[in-house]
Amino acid sequence: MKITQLLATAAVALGLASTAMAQDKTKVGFVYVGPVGDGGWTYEHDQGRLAVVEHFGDAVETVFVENVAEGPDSERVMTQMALDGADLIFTTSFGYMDPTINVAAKFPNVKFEHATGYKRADNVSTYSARFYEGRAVQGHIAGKMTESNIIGYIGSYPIPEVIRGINSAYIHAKKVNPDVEFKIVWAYTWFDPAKEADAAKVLIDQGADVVLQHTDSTAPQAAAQEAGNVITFGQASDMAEYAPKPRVSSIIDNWAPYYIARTQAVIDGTWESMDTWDGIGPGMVGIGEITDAVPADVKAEAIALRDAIASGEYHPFTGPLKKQDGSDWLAEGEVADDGTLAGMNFYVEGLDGEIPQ
Amino acid sequence: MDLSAINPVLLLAALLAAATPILLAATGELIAEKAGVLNLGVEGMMITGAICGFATAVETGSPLLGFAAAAVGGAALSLLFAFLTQVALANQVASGLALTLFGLGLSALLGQSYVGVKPPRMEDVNFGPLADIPLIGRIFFQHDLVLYLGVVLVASVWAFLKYTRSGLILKAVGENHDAAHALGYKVVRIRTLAIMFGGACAGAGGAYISLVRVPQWTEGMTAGVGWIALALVVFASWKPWRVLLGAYLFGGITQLQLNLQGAGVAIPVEYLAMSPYIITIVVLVLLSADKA
Amino acid sequence: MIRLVKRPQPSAAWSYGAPLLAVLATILAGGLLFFFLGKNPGEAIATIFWEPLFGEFAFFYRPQLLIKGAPLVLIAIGLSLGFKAGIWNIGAEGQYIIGALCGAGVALAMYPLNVFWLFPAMVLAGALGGWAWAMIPALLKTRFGTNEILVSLMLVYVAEQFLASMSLGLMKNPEGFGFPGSRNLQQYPAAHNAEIIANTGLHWGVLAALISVIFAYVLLTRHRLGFSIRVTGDAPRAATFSGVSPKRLVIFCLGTSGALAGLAGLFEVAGPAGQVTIDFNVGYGFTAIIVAFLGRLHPVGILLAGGLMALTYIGGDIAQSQLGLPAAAIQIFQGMLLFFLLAIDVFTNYRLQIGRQEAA
Amino acid sequence: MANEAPAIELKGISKAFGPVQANKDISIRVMPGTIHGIIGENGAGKSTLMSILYGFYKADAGEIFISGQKTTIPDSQAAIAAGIGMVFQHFKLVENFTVLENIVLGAEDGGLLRPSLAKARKTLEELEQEYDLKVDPDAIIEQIGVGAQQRVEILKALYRQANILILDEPTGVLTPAEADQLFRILGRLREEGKTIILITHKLREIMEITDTVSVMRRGEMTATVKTSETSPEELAELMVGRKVLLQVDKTPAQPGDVILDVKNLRVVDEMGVERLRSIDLQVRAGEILGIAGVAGNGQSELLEVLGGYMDATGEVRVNGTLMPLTGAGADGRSRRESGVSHVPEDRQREGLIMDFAAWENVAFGYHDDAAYNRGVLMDNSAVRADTEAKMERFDVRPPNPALAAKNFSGGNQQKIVLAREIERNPDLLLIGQPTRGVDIGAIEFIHQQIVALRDQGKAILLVSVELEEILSLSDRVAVMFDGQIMGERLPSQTDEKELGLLMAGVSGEAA
Repeated sequence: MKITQLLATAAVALGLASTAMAQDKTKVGFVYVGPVGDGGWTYEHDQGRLAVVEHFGDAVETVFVENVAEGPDSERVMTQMALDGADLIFTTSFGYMDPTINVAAKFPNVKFEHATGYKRADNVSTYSARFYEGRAVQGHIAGKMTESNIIGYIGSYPIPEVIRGINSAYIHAKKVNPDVEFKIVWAYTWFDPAKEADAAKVLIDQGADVVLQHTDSTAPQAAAQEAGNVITFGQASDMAEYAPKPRVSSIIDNWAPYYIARTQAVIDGTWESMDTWDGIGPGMVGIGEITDAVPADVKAEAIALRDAIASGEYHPFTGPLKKQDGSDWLAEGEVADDGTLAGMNFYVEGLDGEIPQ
Repeated sequence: MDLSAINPVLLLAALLAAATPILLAATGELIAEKAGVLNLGVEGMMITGAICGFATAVETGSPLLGFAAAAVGGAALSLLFAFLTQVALANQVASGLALTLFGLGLSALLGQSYVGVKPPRMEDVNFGPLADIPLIGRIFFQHDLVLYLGVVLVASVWAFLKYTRSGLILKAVGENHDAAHALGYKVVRIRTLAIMFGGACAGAGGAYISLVRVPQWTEGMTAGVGWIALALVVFASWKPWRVLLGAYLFGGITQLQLNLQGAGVAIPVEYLAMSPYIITIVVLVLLSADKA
Repeated sequence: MIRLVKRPQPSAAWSYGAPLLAVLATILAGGLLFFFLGKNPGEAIATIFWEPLFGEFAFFYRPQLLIKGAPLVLIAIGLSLGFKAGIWNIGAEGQYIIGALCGAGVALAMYPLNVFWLFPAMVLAGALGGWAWAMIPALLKTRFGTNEILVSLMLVYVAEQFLASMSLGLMKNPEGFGFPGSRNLQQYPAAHNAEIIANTGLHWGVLAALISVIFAYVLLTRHRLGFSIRVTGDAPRAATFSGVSPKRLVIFCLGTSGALAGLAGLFEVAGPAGQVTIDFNVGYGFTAIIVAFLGRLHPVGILLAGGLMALTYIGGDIAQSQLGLPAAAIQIFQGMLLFFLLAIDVFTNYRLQIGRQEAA
Repeated sequence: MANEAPAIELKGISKAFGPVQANKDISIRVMPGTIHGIIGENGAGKSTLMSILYGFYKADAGEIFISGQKTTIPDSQAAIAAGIGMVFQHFKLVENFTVLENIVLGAEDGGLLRPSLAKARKTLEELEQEYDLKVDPDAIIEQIGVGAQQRVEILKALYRQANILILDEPTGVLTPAEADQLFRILGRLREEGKTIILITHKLREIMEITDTVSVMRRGEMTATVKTSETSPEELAELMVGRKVLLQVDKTPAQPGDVILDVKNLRVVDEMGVERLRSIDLQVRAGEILGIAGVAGNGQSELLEVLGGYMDATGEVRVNGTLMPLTGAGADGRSRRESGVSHVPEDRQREGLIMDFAAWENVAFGYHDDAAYNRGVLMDNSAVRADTEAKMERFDVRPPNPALAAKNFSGGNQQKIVLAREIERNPDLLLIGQPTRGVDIGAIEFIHQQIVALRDQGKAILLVSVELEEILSLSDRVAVMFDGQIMGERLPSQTDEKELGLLMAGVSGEAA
């Protein structure tokens, strides 16, 4: 680092220190990629923020900026929050990864929490949720309930997280229903209600009576409701407005416990950089209420599966499992390691089609 | 790969619905462009219509009232454009872009309390026995009222331009506003009306997304449909029936793409998604080459 | 009866005063909006306009103004040349994307080779990419007479799809765990468009923007080609008389604006943004059209307009986080600013005549 | 019928465009069933006055009475309602509509098109019968000739039951035969009790057809007289304020080598219409060849081809060098480099850039010139200095190089163009309508400059629709009709009558 850069960094850090000390409140910043009104991803993060407000009351001040483009805009917004005296900043999109690392380097005293990324630093933690655990429960219910044996799956982008979810759901559907077939449609968007609705309708038209989605809007729920005899699962948020049917259960991003815990850690001075990948157990992934549209026995099995996963008794990726090309992946009883899961770029045996490149 | 999974009847039925928002917006823009105005603010007017329609439908419980409100909202926003370009004589391109920016912001602000709300359902028109005709019934007779109104709108615009005196006047204003002015026509007033008609249609198109296609309200939910509508007008070479055809083609590309994916066909999605624009450019070149 | 009367000469006072008046009107209307949203209007306005320039952390925001404003100015300067000559390139957004893809493509192909000529080669590739993308509407126009507004606009959406395809496919970071997006060029020293002086925000793109302003100013006031451009815009028939070839001008103007947009994309992808991602483009190409008009197609005006636009972006984000103003309110505020500028501009060329007794 | 109310009465009409007072306190009375001529030079304010009457412009002051009723005409609709129809110099027709559609347009009559089209067709047939106005109702406007287009304009007004018909320079685009036909039609209209206002700057027309005539000069109405009680000489004097100097002082030409040699020149426009058919002509050093003809018979095209900005086939040699007529080298700049200067017909659209300063206009077209550039940049101060010098030599007033072209009077504008082109010392000067819209003092000066250039041994090709100008300036006169040269005459051995026949397409031999 050049000497000028060092000096400037020091100046920035000093500027921060003086403001930070002037306040006794702990300030927590949130950077959102979408509008808080998206009803999905950003909405749930904002729910987490509101939980922090609720929990700490006057002891904590939260600020947020929505609709922040990934790239330089996000870097600026993070810096600005740090300058304004934020002690802890949650950056809630994968694309914020490098900007978060950049800004964190300039503000060693500010703690950063980056969602879904894989780069850390002394003052940057990463956190993500094991949504695939929830997908296992969904897969189970779906496999049991489908009559056409065709399950539709709306993917966003062909990235490891989504592929993981598809594999997890498929493994557990197949387990209870050997005839099940997955139809996967990539929407190439996280959030485009019209397109998601189209995708759901297409899947339904092609015979799917269960639609799983890895996109964030409720449009597929609405499409399923319109079609009638189709069930769906809420994604990111509970989407309870579509319960009891078509939405029979959901995976809920529940960031509140994590946000509260991390804020508490900053207040206590115990915050450390770590990589959190929590699932159902710690409550980061919630399984939304399984409605009565699901037969009682299936519901009971699903709850048992959920609890087994939550307690750590069962891992959704437990061998024997083969990859799509027939090669061995996990031996009998072997459990997938997090590294493989994090970079998962293959389908398991039995799934049709290719992952688009 | 299993192409038999694609049900052509359902594909066609879905296509009619998918085409309706573009169809409505493009038909409105066609009238504006026939009057000699290029309004690049279609996206802004659509999203404003989407929230006006949604909010009204939720508050009144009537989707049809929602559509009316959407048309009013879109037209009201387009008045801003009309004022800028017709009265203040500002540049059309800049004004249109500003309109889109403003519309996106305005709709987001108006829609804050409507996130996650379910709108009243838009019922299908009851065609009685017609709906039960095999194939035809499912494709043509199981849709909501606005979808049919969209087709009626195209027919009306066609008839308006071809058979009515006002249509002739509108075309005259677009072709040679000097001549129209000499005949005592209020060029500014006629163009303003055309712009407002465009705004109303775009608004209704937006509401079709928020009330029928999706149906829910989310910020930015029109997701670029307005720009496709602009392309469509050009693609249709400013002819109403070709707008209808083009809307099915453009709307159909997404439908087909998703259907092929569902059937397990590996397709380059991005290249299919760019095809409407490339086709439009090709049409434009053919049209110009024809003229030259 | 109120009516507009064309001024014999554009009013000099108005041409300087109109932007100020528009800003004032926006402040009033925006203040009202903020008031209805339950915010203190004075505080909100001050946060947007004052804070980035003179607030406590101005040392940080001022460089950010350069970073945010530079691509706007660079693109708008290119567009203004064409606009002056009546050549409408609406597709700078697409040229920006293609420029970024070409420039980043060179770097990614060479990775991890650290050679001094890599960055210059990227600059060249970026400019060429934007230029080539703009040549499509240019050649179609000169060859077939195709409307360049529509073609360049359509090509934006084609470019966006290319971008998605590249981020998910060819340019995807092989070490990125399958996530979309390319390697980060900020971590590739030979390819990084770093700040020339640290913490000033001054990267090569800012320098390029400033150079482009000077270049455009000299071109328009002191060069034969600039003369031809102005002639063509003001009097197309006279231009043919003077021997200006309209086709050559179309090629030059679209090419230049494309190349500058491509450069802006390259500087952005190699510097502040760092990587090719699906959402790499954030609308600079469209905003630059507005900047070009706000700046009255004058190079210095564009520089100021670009700064003003950047100010509302940065101030808007500050107002969001400090005052909890919704992003939508900021967007409306920007929209109003544009409307007022466009509307008030009319008084440069026209004056109001009120209540005079009419004959006939 | 002495106590009958006038069809039109204007009282104290004034109108200003910025600093230019286009109409100053104008009053006029026109009785029903008469043809009233308004005559004046270009720019005298005739068209402005009529545009006010037609609701196109609003007067700053004054009153309008129609048939004795005080009327306000805020827009054209009001004018039409008051029974006024106007045929503009540049027709206001929608080019790609049919004749019938153009006629129906604006005549409010029900919502649907088809019944009104049917009705219009019937009415049209009656009108055609009644006034001998032949035109095919289903033809597309852009495919019919200008004469027919003008008849459509008249029919349009009649269809709207206009009682008052204003015609603005109606014969400018017509052949003499077509003009005669027009006058017959106007005579019929008068017999039917219509009131007609004829705006023109051609004395012949005034004398031939009008009952009364008003003369306008510089925005003012200088006189209104009965046509039968005046003479062309008197009107001309009223128009220009003093006796016209028709005779230009010049010595006989001393023609030298052939500078311009044109053989078999042809132009076909986009519509496939032949604009120039096999033109052959020569201009020698030290002589002025005048091209006479009614506007629209190919003179403009001839100038544009020679000036280098219209494609053509055939042979054009300048100083013996073959000029390319299409593709590379067929442009204004290349032509200028070959020693051809050009003062275009349309000064305001081609010769000058109205918003540019005078010095920029002097550089215009020559902005690549080495003297105006230093290195890669233009040497603006050199251009300014040169402009100042030129302005002084050509007596441009005000002599301010920084003033925008639009702020100069027509004459001074033309002097700037002339200064720019003449001082290039060309071998060949192309000059179109050199004195259109130019005040009388400047006309003399411009004519002197042209003659002086000839006396320096330069070749000059002069195009003008003013026969008097052609006759007084030219050493030889060629007459164009329908894209052809009908014949060549020496000014001393011909007269306006003979030339008029040639201009009407009657070839010299036959006459």
